[in-house]
Amino acid sequence: MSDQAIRLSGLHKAFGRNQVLRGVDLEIPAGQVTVLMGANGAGKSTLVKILCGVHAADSGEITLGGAPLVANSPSDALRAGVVTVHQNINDGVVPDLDVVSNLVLDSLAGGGGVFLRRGQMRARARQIAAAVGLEIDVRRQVSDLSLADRQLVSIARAMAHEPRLLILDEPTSSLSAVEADRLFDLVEQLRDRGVAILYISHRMSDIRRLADRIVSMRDGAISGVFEDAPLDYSGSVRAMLGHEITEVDIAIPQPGRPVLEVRDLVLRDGARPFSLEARENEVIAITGLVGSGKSDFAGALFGLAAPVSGTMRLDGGPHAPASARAAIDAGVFLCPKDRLINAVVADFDITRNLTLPFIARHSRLSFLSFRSERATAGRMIGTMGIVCQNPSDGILTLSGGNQQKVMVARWMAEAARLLILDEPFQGVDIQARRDIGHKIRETSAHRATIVFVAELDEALEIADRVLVMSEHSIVGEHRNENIDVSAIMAQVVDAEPARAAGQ
Amino acid sequence: MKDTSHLIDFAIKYGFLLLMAALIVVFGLNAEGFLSPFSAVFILQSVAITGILALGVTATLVVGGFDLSIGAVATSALMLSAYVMVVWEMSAGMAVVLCLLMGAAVGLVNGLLIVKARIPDLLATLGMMFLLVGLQRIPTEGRSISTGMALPDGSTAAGIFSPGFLMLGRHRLDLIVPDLLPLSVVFLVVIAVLVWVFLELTRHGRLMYAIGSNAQAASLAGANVNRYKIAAYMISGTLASVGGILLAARLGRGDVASGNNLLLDSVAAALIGFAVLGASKPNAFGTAIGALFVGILLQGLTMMNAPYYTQDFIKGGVLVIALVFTFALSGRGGRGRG
Amino acid sequence: MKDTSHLIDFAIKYGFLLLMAALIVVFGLNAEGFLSPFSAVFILQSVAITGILALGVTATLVVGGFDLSIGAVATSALMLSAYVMVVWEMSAGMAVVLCLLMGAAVGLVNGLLIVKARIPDLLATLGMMFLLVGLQRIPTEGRSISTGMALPDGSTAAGIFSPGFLMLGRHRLDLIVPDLLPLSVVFLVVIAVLVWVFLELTRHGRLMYAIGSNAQAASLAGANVNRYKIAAYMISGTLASVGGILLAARLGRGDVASGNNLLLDSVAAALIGFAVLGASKPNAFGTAIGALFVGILLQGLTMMNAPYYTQDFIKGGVLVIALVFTFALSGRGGRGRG
Amino acid sequence: ADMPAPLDNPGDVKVALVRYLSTGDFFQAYLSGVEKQAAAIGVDLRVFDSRQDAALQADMVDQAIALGVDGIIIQHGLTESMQAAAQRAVEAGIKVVAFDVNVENDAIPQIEQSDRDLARLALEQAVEDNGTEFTAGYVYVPGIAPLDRRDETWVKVKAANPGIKQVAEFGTLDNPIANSVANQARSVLSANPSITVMFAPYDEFAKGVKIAVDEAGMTSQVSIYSADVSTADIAAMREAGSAWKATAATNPAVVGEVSVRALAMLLAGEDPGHNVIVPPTLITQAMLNDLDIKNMEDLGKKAPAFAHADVAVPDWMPLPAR
Ligand SMILES: Nc1ncnc2c1ncn2[C@@H]1O[C@H](COP(=O)(O)OP(=O)(O)OP(=O)(O)O)[C@@H](O)[C@H]1O
Ligand SMILES: Nc1ncnc2c1ncn2[C@@H]1O[C@H](COP(=O)(O)OP(=O)(O)OP(=O)(O)O)[C@@H](O)[C@H]1O
Ligand SMILES: [Mg+2]
Ligand SMILES: [Mg+2]
Repeated sequence: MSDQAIRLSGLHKAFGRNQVLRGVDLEIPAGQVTVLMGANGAGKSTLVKILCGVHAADSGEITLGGAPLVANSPSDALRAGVVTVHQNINDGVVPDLDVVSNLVLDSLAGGGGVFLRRGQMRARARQIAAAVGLEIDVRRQVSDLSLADRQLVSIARAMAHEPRLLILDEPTSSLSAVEADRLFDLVEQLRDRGVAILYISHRMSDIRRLADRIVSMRDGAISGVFEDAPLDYSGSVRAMLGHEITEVDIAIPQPGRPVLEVRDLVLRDGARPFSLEARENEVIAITGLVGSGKSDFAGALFGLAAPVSGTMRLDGGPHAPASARAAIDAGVFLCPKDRLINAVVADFDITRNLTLPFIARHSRLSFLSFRSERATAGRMIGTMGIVCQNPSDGILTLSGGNQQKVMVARWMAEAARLLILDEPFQGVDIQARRDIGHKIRETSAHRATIVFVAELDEALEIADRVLVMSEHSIVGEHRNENIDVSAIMAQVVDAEPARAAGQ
Repeated sequence: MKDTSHLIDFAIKYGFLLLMAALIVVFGLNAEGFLSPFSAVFILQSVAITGILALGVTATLVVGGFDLSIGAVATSALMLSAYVMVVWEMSAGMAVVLCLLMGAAVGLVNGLLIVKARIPDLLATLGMMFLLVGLQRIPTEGRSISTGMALPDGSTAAGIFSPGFLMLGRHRLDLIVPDLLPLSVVFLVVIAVLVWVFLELTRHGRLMYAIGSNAQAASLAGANVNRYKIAAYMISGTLASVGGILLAARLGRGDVASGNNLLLDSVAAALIGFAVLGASKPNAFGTAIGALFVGILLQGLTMMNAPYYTQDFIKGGVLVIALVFTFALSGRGGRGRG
Repeated sequence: MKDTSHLIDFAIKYGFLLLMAALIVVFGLNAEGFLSPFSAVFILQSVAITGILALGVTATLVVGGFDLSIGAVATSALMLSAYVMVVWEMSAGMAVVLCLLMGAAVGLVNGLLIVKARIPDLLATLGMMFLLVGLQRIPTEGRSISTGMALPDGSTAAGIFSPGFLMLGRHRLDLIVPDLLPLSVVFLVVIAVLVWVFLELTRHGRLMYAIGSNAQAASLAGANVNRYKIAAYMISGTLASVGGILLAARLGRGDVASGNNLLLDSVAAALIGFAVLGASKPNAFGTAIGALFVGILLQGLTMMNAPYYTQDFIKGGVLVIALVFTFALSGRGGRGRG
Repeated sequence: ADMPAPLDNPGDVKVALVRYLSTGDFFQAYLSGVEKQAAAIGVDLRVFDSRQDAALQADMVDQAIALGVDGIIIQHGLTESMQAAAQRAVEAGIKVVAFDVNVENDAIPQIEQSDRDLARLALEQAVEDNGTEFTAGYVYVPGIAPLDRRDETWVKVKAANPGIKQVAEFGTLDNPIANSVANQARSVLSANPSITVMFAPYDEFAKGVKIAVDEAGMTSQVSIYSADVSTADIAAMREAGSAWKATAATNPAVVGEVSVRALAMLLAGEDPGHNVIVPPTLITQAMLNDLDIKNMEDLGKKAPAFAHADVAVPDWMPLPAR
């Protein structure tokens, strides 16, 4: 193996009484993609944060090409050539600055000169953006960008850095297939130039596509290394979970009464009207590219923005909620995507995050019943399998995947008529995804359920029916039985050239 | 290892209260009469008005806002109540009602400026502050209001501060000793308890904290963010007007020069509250303790004959040290922005 | 449809400047002498000190902080420079150097309290404010400092404000008309340009904006967040001490004064700056315009014989209207918090 | 030793000074006068500073009562808030004097520096220097008791002299006052270049006006008349060609001494009279120059009327060393 390799040995790290890393020994060779797998809370992001100088390890050492790598701060790490794309997308971009500044932020911070050279910066930024296929006006404020574009901005910056070690912590969590594909090409180019790459993902499709070797992690220690071709994917999953993965077996039940009827809905000017029906005991997945209008549709159902035209009916009556509150009162719940922006209340503990939307249920005459809150929290932590020390722990002390489970649990705590989940699996490990999916299907008898996912795999795991959304309209419908994946993919991607031309 | 971390936890949680206890002991030993019930009541009374204002500030801090106009609202209420009784010759009840309405209305306007016109909170309430500071002086052309004052039209004002109104600020209830407990202290305690109950024990308070932490998330969870934000500013405005009414009742005069330090002192109390019990966030109990702390410090120093400028110095010094203690140890900056 | 949106864009961008132009026209028509070059210079001179302080505040706002201690730093510099020259009988140069060092040191301590002890900015600088307000009065026991004053030890202070020092606040350069341009205006302009260049054109400024927007992301991209934050507070402290030096040179004595109004006025200027050119964020150009705006308003109103309380009222009213205009139209709240 | 009881044992006599205003030279000098006279008698002095918080000031009187003091000096404040507190003190058998605040109580001697006299002296000088016809600017902030009293005199003088034309009235208490008033005064001067007299009956105002007059280059045209004095004011008045022509003042330290002496007389069972008036002195630029007065100490030495007030001085009263 090349002596450019990065070696970690005996890394320990604890947060208070929570021993997160318990002696990690790991090698990341140059010119290969090392995939790190691990369940939510296994300690992957913590490991990454130690490598890139955010946290200090309690003990253990890291060497790069044989010499010790001491990164006391992110800038040290960057100087040593360790470049990271963090799991939390908002850790990667500065919203109040333009895309140009964001793309060259690390070189601004790295020093050199006092005055900005704007023309040069802009040219460089365009080049960096083009490399990852980011087709936006680089003078726009990042705060105006969608989350996917923000993620691309932080990826683009990292890619441009000529790293020795590139760490990607769930970089595709907000990307759909097209963007992800472009990312994979780039990762491969860098690998071929001899960069060591540490890739963290919960998506098997990413892993299958990229992995040269797989390292599994469990409970803060390495539980398996797989580097012989062909890679033993199921072995790696077993090593990471400690047991076999539960297989999903979708048995499509008999749908009940119609709950939601959508007629000739137009989500934005110029979009084709579409209709849709969702019934009790039915789980519908809607898939499509990022920006195809999934969130807009969810928003229309949840009262965040009125559709341009068309009617929505809920249980036979008209459904035109004027606000989120109105929608919730009508029994329409939305678990939004991008939890850190849209869902997580950082100052609250797990319990308070869980009970937020239905706090009225836990209060009498406006007075809170802490006991009732605790009971609900305890129940949901159990049913959703949330890994935590204590229900009164701060939400941010949870790993990303467990935070996501809390956010889904929040909306499963009460009975809905229509449950809408927008990207409910963002950052969730395979087993947890299965668990959440199972839970959603198991409880779906007395409501209609719509799940928005960009990943087709996820749609197939959970849905009775898969709808394809494109250009703010439904363009295809498939019953989840002997489904023709390539046909769906065609419908998903087909619209792309048209969309690009339209813009 | 574990012991130090326990110790630090303890220090974070109780450090501030211990510091306060230590202060009381030091003053008790050095300043004769400091430990009498009278002295305790004096301290409470001296912080009653700032304390009430600080509780209002706390409500706006909870929703992630800030109200710079409270001092001006309080002095406006002071002037308004005097004007209503002395110039318009109306009753005390009318004066109180109009002041409370004024405070709530100012809060409403602040809230609308912030949520509807989307003006940053500091900016909107700063503008409101200047506006009120000017407005409250226009009817009397900058003069104080007292019975017998000459009015711009040449007549003299015949109304008086009714005894019932003055009682609000001056009456003392019997408690153990006769004539011990001033009504204003009762108001402070009642309001502090009400605000505490509201913020900690009701769902409205819970939602306000959620809004302060992540307004977007709260909104998507069904909270009416705008309404709660406006409510917070209305609470703040109303409590500030209560403070102004008490001030008027104590002064017995619409004095334009009073109330200069109300804003800074009440902001200080609310911010010190962050450090109490390691809360690292705005909270009613902390605010009340913060106000009390400043009161104890000033009372003790006064009784030890410290000149006024050393009082400022020591107030600042103790504040900084207490804060270093709490925040540096807790290792997290709380909400960062006030 | 497009036309209205263009119009709105235009209003957001130039509305504030247009309002200022309108004010100038109104005052020019109504107040004789308002449009003379002297009047213009007067306005500049009257805002020089608050303007310089406001530029310091801007630096801290850029990194997402806030400095409540600037008023106290300015009055401390005022007292210190007087003390150095009058009591210690040192030179003007020494006075200036010591004041600048004091300002920078206070900024350093503020910065350390905020980044190392993790005390929320409002809280840390509020404590520092109280500390300085007391401290600056201790050496003279609360008295102003002037030549011939009696010292606590019974002697009289023999030092003087040297002419060189007084020139800083009083000398006028010839510009078209002889004796037109006061040095303090030159300082204001130079400092405004320097701060603008620093914030807009250098990579340090850009990183400071990045830190203010998302300190975590900036840190992960390799920026030394703590160092930049401390630097911002040091800039603020130093500029506040420059303001204090100019104040001392203008007054020619070490006046005991609270810096509260300096603080409020400079914060107002910095916040008004948000509305200039639709920036919706702290910026040096906006701050300078904001200071100028307040100066023009007050100069015009005073020239029209408006009493001081109507000036506050109008200042508040215009501020609120200008802000509604800018922020409501722009449809986004900028950085939300100050 | 030969003082009447209870002052024959002065160390056991506790006296409280309860202040409304404390920031600034006047108040600091007043305090030093109180301290000196109290030290000369030997009583135990406690100072309560309410920092312009009238409500707190009333509390502090109660606090002094609770402390069991023998005498209280109330320094400034609002009639409305102090009246009841002062009455409570009297009822508790405590001797009370009040400086510059009318507590409407027959048992309480009022120490006064007579603001009306201050204004009258300064304005008489203005009329003497400028005749009865001039264009005037006036600095005034209503709502501040001493300024309101000085204003009454100004209104009377204007009424008596229709030739006095007031073209501008301005004023602010924004801190630092001199700086803010300077800004206003300059605007006023450029709007009203015909002004020849500025009446600024508070030395901080006068200081600001002087800065503005100098900056506007109108030093030789405008004359400033004010009230109050300090070492720095003396220096400003004596600058070559200074526009600040005269000020009328009582020596705040003397007022402080008189306050303590009046209280001591009360304690000894003597009657200082209900109104104890400390007469003001007119201080003109010419006088300062002629006598070469550089600071307050010089002023006291060379203008004896300023240094002492033979008010409330019974035979047994020890005086501070001079
Ligand atoms: N700042 C922190 N304070 C306290 N505990 C933390 C902190 N950061 C992480 N942890 C804890 O460390 C453990 C590992 O978290 P980490 O984020 O490394 O998991 P992960 O493997 O990245 O999971 P995921 O797949 O969900 O992102 C979790 O139990 C988490 O609660
Ligand atoms: N604030 C914004 N400003 C400008 N464009 C935006 C903004 N928000 C979204 N967009 C763009 O509008 C388009 C539609 O967004 P929408 O949220 O409906 O897509 P989506 O299909 O829900 O995306 P996802 O797959 O991520 O859920 C996208 O191209 C997105 O980039
Ligand atoms: Mg992670
Ligand atoms: Mg979307």
